[in-house]
Amino acid sequence: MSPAIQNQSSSFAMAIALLRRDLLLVYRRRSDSVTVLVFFSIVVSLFPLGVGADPTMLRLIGGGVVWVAALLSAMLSLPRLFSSDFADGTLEQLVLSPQPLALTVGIKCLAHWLATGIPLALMAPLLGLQFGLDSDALWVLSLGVLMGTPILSLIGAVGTALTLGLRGGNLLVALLVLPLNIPVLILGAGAVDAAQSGLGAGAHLSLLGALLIMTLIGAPFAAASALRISLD
Amino acid sequence: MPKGTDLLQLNKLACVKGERLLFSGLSCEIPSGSLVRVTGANGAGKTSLLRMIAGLSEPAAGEIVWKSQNTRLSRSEFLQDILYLGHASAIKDELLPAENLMANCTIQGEAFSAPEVHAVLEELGMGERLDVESLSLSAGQRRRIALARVWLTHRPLWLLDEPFNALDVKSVEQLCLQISYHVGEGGICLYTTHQPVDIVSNRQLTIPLDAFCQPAKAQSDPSVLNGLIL
Amino acid sequence: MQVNWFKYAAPANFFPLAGKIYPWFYVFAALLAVAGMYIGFFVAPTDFQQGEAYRIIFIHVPAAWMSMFLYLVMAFYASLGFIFNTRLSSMMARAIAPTGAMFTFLALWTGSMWGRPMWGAYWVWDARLTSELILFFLYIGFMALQAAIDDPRRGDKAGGVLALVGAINVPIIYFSVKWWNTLHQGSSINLTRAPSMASIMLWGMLLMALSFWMYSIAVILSRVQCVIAERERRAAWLQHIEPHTT
Amino acid sequence: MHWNSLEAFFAMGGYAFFVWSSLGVTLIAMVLEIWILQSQRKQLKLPRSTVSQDHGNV
Repeated sequence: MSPAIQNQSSSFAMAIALLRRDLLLVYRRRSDSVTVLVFFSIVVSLFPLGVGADPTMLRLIGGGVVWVAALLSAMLSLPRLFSSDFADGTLEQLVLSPQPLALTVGIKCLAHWLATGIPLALMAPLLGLQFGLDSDALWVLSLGVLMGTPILSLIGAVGTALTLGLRGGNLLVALLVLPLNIPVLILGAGAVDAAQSGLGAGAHLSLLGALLIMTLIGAPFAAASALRISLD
Repeated sequence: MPKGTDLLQLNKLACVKGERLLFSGLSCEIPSGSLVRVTGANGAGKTSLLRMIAGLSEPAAGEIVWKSQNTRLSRSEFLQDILYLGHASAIKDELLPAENLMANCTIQGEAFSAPEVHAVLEELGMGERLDVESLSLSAGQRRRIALARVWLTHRPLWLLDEPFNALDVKSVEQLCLQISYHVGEGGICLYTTHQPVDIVSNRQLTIPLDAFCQPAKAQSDPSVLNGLIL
Repeated sequence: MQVNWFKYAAPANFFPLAGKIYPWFYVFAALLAVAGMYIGFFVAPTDFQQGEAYRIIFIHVPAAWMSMFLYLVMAFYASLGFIFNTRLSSMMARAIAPTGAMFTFLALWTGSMWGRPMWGAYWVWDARLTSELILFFLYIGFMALQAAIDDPRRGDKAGGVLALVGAINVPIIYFSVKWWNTLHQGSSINLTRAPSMASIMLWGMLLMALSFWMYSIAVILSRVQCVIAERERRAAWLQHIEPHTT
Repeated sequence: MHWNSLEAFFAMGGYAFFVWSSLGVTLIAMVLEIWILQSQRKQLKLPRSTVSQDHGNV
């Protein structure tokens, strides 16, 4: 057996190495994740300043406000997905990795979700308290954000892959991706609303789950072909 | 080390960038053990050709055959046989040199143990810089981290895009020796460079891209223009 | 006489064909529009409930139909061009986008003009109007992406991916907005129960829809000629300045 | 003929502004689009008339 085969790292090892490197990078660039969370809390606390502090009204708009802020924060952190790799040439090596590109994109989105999605989901209930949401509404809010942010990362991956290297790219990504994230916003905010009005958020969260599965199946392939197009 | 039967065939390759027809009708056979230099003016498509062979960009026409299989069909097998180094050295600023190298190799499908990696880095004169984040390394040092894979890999086909950039004289020598060793063992190396280098090899080839780029012919024969660009 | 239709797939052959037939579609559009407007404004009776204001549906509904229809046709051409690498279909997608965006804008404008007399508000967060607004953003996104990419080949393929992803999302967006609308609004304002559809009104709307369709075909064929000519000019011009080094 | 007089037709049952503005905007949008297209064609020196296309092949 020629030595070339002996050093062959299995597909699993490739995936783990990529995930490990990305999480190591997230750890080394901790300040980026903190800025996303700070942005999230600033945007949320702007609303009471804007619309007034009447508690009943705040309770009504609480879920929607936190969700819109979560959407914008996820949008803010999208460039970290591919743009830094594109700039320093790592993305080319990623595309030349023997493992399927859709899997590579999926792992990048997983790393991005771990770095931004989970912190947003943990932070959301804290900010929900500012709006006087009761405990089960906060629970549904956090669960919704936890399930919604992977969808934002996956659709964001398609957006950033399409606009790699373009001038004014970040603004363009928001223009491309926000309309596609509207169902996530409606279902997420609707879940909190339903939990508050006692209807129970089961329907909304299960639909959000269905949307997550659908996006998990489709988006990596779309992002992979978008990457190939951009690097052509 | 690479087997003696590997053969790289380029059949009537054509490359279009935006609306410009860079080259067309590029055909040649590269048997194992050959050292191929791609020459041409700036913008003649040297980098495009290497990227096209690696599979990063799609040829406007023609095909690339490796071990008698079209590389676009047997993509993952082909990718396990090539080592592509582009202009950018794919180094993450926040990672240590060894971390960068280990991650890049494993992601490319070739895992190496830490001692092997450290040994190669020391050999390339990076010994005392191992615990420093790549951010504070010079361009030449970063280039050496990227090139360290050349000493580690067992892969037969190398595609090196201007590997000698930003390297000092000693590193250039080391790289030339390593390439001639690789080619001597039956490997194939396609490379581009702007500085004169002497790499010892018994089968030297050059691909002069300017010869395959005839704007007049493309212009007079609209079908070429139509088929490829419009 | 067996016509080889595929020869029209090449832009150079399609160019003269488009040039020959697009003026005729302007004529058809004008004739149908006259017939449709005549029925809509002179033959159709006054609606007992909304008075004369309902006549706006003879513009609003055909425009809304066209905006959605053109998006699907654009997505079809864009993904065709992306999958089979046929440049002419990507050029058609480029030509369709502006007309589709215009019809979406018209649907939104006439929708709000109709909303004001009927519900007292220029903008009503009705499910269909909101989905129309989102469709407008999708059109703008498609055109912005293609404008931002200089290399036409990459622009075509990127547009293909975006249009495909967008087309898959349009039903999802529509149903989530519809669900969102019934939850918040309740059924007090219900646009779905259109005014009692006397058959004469239906005819008016169908004629106007056909007229808009003819108009779209004419504009799109004319614009695709511009796209082909512009690309051909750049290609031909660029070849002349090849770097003659050796 | 549904309308008994010209004024009634233009008054459109009191909704003149809404009906005629939406009609007007539609007309303006279409004319504008055609005008932009024709200026593009002029700039690209494409034939405007319906006379047969003897445009030289590429």
